Amino acid sequence: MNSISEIAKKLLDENRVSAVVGYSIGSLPNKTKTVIVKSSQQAEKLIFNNLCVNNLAIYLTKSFRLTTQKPVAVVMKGCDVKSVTGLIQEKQIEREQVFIIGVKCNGVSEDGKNLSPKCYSCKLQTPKMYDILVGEEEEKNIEFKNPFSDVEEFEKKSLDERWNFWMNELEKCVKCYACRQVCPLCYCEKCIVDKTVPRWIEPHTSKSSNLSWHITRAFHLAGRCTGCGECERACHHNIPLSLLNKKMAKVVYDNFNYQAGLDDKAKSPLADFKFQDKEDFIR
Amino acid sequence: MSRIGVFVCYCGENIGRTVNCSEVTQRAAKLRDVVYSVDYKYMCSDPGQQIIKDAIKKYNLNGIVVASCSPLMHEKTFRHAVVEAGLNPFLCELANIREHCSWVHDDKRNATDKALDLIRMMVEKVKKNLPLDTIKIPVTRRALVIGGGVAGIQAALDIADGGKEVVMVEKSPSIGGHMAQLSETFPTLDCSQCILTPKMVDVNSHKNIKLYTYSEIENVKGYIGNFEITIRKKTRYVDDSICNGCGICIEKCPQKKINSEFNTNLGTRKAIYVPFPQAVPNIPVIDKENCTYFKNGKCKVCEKFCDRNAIKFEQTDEFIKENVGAIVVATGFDLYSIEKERSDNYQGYGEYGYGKDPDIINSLQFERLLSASGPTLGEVTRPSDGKIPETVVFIQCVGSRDKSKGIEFCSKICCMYTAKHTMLYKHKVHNGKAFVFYMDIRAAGKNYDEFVRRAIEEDEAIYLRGRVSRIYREKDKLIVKGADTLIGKQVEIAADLVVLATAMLPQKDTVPFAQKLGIGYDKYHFLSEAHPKLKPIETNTAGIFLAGACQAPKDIPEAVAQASAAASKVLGLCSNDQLEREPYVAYVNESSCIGCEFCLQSCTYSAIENKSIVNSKGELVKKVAYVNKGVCQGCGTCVSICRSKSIDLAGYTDEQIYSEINSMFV
Amino acid sequence: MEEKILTSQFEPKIASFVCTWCTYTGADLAGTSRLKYEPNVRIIRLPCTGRIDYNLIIKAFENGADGILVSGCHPNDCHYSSGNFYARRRFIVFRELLQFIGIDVRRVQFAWVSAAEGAKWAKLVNKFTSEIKDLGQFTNYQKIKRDIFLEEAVI
Amino acid sequence: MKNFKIKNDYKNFVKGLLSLNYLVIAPKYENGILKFSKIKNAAEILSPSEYINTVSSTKEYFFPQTEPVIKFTFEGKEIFLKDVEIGKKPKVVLGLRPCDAASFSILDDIFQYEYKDEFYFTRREKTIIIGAACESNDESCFCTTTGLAPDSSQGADLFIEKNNEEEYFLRAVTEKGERLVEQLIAEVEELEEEPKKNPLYEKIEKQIRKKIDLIEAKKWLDNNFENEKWEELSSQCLSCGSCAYLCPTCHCFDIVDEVNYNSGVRRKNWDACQFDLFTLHSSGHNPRDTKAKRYRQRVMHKFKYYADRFDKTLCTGCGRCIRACPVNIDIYEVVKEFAPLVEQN
Amino acid sequence: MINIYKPYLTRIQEIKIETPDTKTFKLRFDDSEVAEKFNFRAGQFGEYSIFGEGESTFCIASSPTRKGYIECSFKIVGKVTNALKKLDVGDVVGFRGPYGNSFPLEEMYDKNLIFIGGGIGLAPLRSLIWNCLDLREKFKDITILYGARSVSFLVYKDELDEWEKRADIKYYKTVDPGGETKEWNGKIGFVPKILDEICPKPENSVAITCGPPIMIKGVLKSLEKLNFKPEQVITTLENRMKCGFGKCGRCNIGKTYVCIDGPVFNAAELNQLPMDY
Repeated sequence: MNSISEIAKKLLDENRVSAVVGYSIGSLPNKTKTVIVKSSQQAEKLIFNNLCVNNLAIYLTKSFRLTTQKPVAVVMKGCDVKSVTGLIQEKQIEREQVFIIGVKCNGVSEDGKNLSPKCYSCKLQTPKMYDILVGEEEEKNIEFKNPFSDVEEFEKKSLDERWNFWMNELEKCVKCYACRQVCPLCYCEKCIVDKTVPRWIEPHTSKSSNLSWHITRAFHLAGRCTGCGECERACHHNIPLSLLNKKMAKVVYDNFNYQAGLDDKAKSPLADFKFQDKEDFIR
Repeated sequence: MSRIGVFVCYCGENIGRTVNCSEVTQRAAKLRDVVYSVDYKYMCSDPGQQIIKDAIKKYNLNGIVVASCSPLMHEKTFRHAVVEAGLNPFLCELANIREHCSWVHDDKRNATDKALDLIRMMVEKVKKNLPLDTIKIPVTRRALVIGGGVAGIQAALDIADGGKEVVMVEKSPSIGGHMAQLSETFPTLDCSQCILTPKMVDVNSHKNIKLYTYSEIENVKGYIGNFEITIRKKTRYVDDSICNGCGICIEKCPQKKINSEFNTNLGTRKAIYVPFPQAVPNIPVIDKENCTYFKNGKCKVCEKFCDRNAIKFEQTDEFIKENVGAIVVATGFDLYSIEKERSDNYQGYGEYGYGKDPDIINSLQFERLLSASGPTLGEVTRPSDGKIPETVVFIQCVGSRDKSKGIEFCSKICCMYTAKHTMLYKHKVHNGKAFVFYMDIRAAGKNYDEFVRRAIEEDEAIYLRGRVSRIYREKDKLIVKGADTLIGKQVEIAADLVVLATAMLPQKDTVPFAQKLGIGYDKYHFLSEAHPKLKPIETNTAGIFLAGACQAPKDIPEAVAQASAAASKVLGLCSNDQLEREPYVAYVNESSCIGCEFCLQSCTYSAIENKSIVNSKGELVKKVAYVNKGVCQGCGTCVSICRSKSIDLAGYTDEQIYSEINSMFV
Repeated sequence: MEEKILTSQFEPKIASFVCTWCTYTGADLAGTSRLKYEPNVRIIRLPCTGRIDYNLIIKAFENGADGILVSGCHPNDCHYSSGNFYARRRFIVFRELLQFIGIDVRRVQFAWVSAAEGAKWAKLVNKFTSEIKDLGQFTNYQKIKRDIFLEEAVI
Repeated sequence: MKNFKIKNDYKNFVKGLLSLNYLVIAPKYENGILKFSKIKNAAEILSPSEYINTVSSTKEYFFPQTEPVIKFTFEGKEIFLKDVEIGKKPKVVLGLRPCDAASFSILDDIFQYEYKDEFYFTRREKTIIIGAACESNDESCFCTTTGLAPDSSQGADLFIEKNNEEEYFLRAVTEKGERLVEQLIAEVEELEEEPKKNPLYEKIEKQIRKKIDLIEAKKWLDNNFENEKWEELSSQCLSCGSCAYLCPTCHCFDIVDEVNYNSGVRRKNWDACQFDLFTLHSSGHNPRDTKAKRYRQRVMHKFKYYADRFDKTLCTGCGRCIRACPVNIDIYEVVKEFAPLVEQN
Repeated sequence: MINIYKPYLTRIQEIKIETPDTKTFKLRFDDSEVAEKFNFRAGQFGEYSIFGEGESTFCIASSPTRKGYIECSFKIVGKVTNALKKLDVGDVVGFRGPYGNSFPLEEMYDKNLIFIGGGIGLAPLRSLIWNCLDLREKFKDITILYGARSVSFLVYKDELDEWEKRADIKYYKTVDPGGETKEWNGKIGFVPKILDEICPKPENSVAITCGPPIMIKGVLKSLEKLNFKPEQVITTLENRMKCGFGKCGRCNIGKTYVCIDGPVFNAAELNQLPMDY
């Protein structure tokens, strides 16, 4: 019945992949658990439903980085594939190293009730890139919302309001760096905050060093973040990290007409320039 | 901890007038890790330098801060002094308390405080300075010249005469370039081939020049002093080591009616041909597209008649590797093609009818009509019916200086050659009338304006200031409609022939070529010099120089002058076994580099490459960035782009800058 | 010193990051031309504006800068041909980020000053200094930083 | 120990508390999350029925995320050390669930083992802990496994419960607690007899995840340092450290220096065993170089090592790590992998 | 309030460059009262710090019998050691300690002692060796075997010469094959192999070893072959530490904290530890 598990079984039986990364039933009612299936006996665990919020592209980087020649199969929604595109673009993986089990998606939910904010305005209910596609059900129309509406709303606030807002939010940060750890594009082996010579970002928590970290995070993801929202989901203090990420995406889109995760051949906007880039702010 | 010495200079009164140097010296002595601090009237003087040298020894200093003038002024002086005392020169920094402090401030209190701040910042920086060694790069003392036009020829000859070997690569079957196509040259009207041919022969016979014609650059690897070039020698189907250029094959070839590129399609050639009689090398090429054998599988007449068996139908492209230390790029120009339909960014000149009417030609075609070796043997006739044209209209700035067509620059040479054309035409067709539509006459150059005046005054060329709006045929005549803006009237001329002075553009495919070399180009694809004023010959890739019209429109003397300049640069480079460079280059922390290649993408100089890290079993662990020290110029763009700060710039490391910032406001 | 700050006019602290080929040389020219300008700027010399990362600016703010002046070669004049273009792009994005967070971007000024523009440099410094004087001390940032060393949470 | 009835309502009691010279810390919604924060007026207080538990634990008030241990200044070539003053103002932490209150009786052991960490204990001594019994639970709670219950008062100085008439009363657990109540005599009155237990607590206890036999769990751990399970259990872990940062009993830290130009501070900052840099030697060697080893350390530390040394489990079943884990690694399920449930009557 | 994190201020009195990457500092306490009262036992360690850079853990390399100062030897590998390397005589170093257990000196009385050291691992042994030499009459035979990967990586060269000359010590030195120089008059070969050659008798003996992990492994094997009982073999471990007193939670090997239960372990205890940490 469950075609993902059948596909996984087949891939593993035929020895085509070293593992299948996917979702299984979680231990809590509104959560799914991510699993790395390595044998076909375990493949039946794999499921897909509207609680599969996680972006499994993370399992292609960091400690999961592939050392074997054999590819790994990953269950991916259309939005997750953008991260893979980014990783290919940034030479972290090669297309052949990942077998994408694309799933058609009608939106996912973090709490079992409400649609995840990242799902509004989704244009990728069917993944753009995949090796096999599952999910026969028809695409339901997801309500369209201007993805930048909250950014635009926020920009209307005064300078002081914005500052106070962020100071209140960032004060909560305990620097666990979970936002970094779950981000598929934060794949550095040694993050700038872990570098001690010199230490650009102090490791303690205070408004200023938290600000410094969050500026760094947002800036390093500018033009790269695909908006999967994992950072915000992982933040147990509910810091609105997506707001920063979206702002960066908007700036990059407005100024350089670039959207992350769509073209694996494109140059990243901050490693690039155009002669006619705007300079009205320069004296 | 570090043992820093601070040396405060009064610079006579220059610093001392506004900065209280003795106070600065005393306060500097109390800074962390400063073990010695002293002031002196002129630190750059011999006794001043001696103070530094003595202090280094006496106090065992391992960092020096000289508070004096701009480092651009005396950094070298003090670093040299420091070396004499046995310290690494890069452990000496200058705090600029003159140009940036005493000279620009009036208030003594403020200036003194600021001077101390500047010193403190430098003390903190120098503590993090690392001893550096100048970078030495071995030099292969040979050069590559790309392009066999007059610029390439001149550069090659100058380098070869200077005693260094030259490899010359020309993509067409013969060297000579556009100059070989010209009839006479301005402003002296001497015969182009007469002055060029001897140089071409020289190139061929010079013991230091290795000539590859009908060849192209396949690949360029390496960096200044150490380029490895792969040359694609295209298939001639004629063995150039056997052929003696007797020409019997050409005589016997049955395929006759092929447009001659050299004659700008105004004449014909065979399927086996040399482009022009004086070609160097005088070795024919088979034009595969038009050869009967290649088309039908039968013929081989040339092979039958060649008594040296030089025809080789089975020949294939050959790849040759050459190592050189420097490269001169002299790929020249191409004329802006004026057909209406275009694939590039420019607009065509459909309204002028070029390509539709055979009597509307471009200036290079007119050169061939004028040339004694041209298709008409020097007789000026109309391509349509061979009639001698009695009225010729020359239109200048076709393409050039025309924003609407996408080209804003002035092609520079058109004013001069159009004047020349009117003269040469008049000399050949005495009753002919030459009209010139022009925008401005730009004739700056030795004897140039005199030349134009001569065309107008002696050879009666009629200059009309204005643009032509339309050209159309009425029976035998071409009606040229235009404006004479000086009298403010529309004019209409019934012409027999129209010559368009079209814009100059770089050779087609310059972009992939420039990318192969890793050099810059502008929006018209002209190759970019490293600095428009101070480095007009260099490119931003060290060891690659520019000559001739590949950089911008140029006339012959300019191209030749630049070629000689490039040659002198090459000779300068090749006069040493080794190159020395300041060690301000980027370096990679391989343990934290993750190989995202952002640095590689953003490096202007292509100095960053991929490097594979393998484990003891030989398995690939990861790919990291690798900086080629010979190529890196030390701008540090990569450092900013690296998110994990896995790349740093020697001399301006993150730690040094961090220390400066940290001590800036205390 | 502290008393002076209280009684006299506010003197802003301005950090400046400049490239060595154009602006640093331009500032030298201002000196050789004996042009006078405000003494509030502390220059850090870098090879190119391309070397100026955002974290230098954050660090300068953390260290108490009231304003930051970044300057390098005009477009197409970059000694390294394109470092300033990368910098320009970086600052387009970074300024927007600062603004979004609620930092007045008038405190971060980007400028092109060539080696010949000593006068421009002097004028720029004066104008920027007076602008920062008008904006006042960057207390927002200095407050959050001060927490660390002085006002330790006593709880 | 005595029991006291809260005379008026809970908010009035808090008002009384605020009138004393204490810093009152209690659960409060701040910037969208429920967190232990300073209470300025009684209106802000949530009664024990109004929340399950906070996002983060209360350990930060005893063992802050970042804490200066010594300050230093540079004057010329000299260095001067300056002590850090803490615990100037006494605190009351109010409304801790049994799982949080119990954490202190666990942490006390390690912070005084051989060397007494006065930074922790100064705060401990200057703080009165008022626990509150749970009136609801969620799917993550598993305190019964660690020997606690919705109404266990372990670790608290005072404990708030409901009697079976749905009235709040205070149970004095320590003398320190009792002394505080004595100052609040206007708000409370002493109860003569032991109040009747509210059946709610038993009901909740039954709703909570079934109790796992930790003795069996430890036995398994004793023998299974090497086991393939570790790899399997940790394979999807992202090393984000959320579990450790939210855990009321995790207490690992790093010591880091920070400097300005002329002064600096040495700090204790929270750290987490799931980070790969945690045990990395500067030589590059890392004894816990894989996630399996790090996860094993986490589980072993909680259910074996701590028990070996202090005979206590380094876990109170608060469920925070389960709620926070972005990939749903559930420590309860993990322990259940190798230990049976306790038979219940 | 007693602040267990507060270091003593010490000042560098002497610096010795041992090898290309190792230095020894002789530190004197700033506070004379501390200097007088300070006591430690061989095998204990401390947290050495540069203010502003951080702390680093090394053993105390000097003998407790030499009062008034302590010595430490460190290899330059990380941030702190790189900063330490730059210090001069007179500079301030922070010191917290002594921490950890120590060598069971009293249990070694009247026994034959065999010291087996490798590279910088000689540092903790050196503390004990001098301790024993200063109380020479309490011990029977003393044998020292010391090796390094090459001649330039031998530490405490002056003292090695002294030990070589002393009649009351059997001293063997070795370098790894390929690490010798022309003048080298010691043995060539890995330490465990040389140990096999020396063939010390296990009767009434204690072997104390410290060095790189691979060497310790080999030495333990050799000693086992030579019939040393695990209780007769003592070694000292190192692991990454921050606090030094069992709080920060990173140096444990299984349930054992290297900082408080160690760093000195005998082979019997070592066998109880999970081998790969």
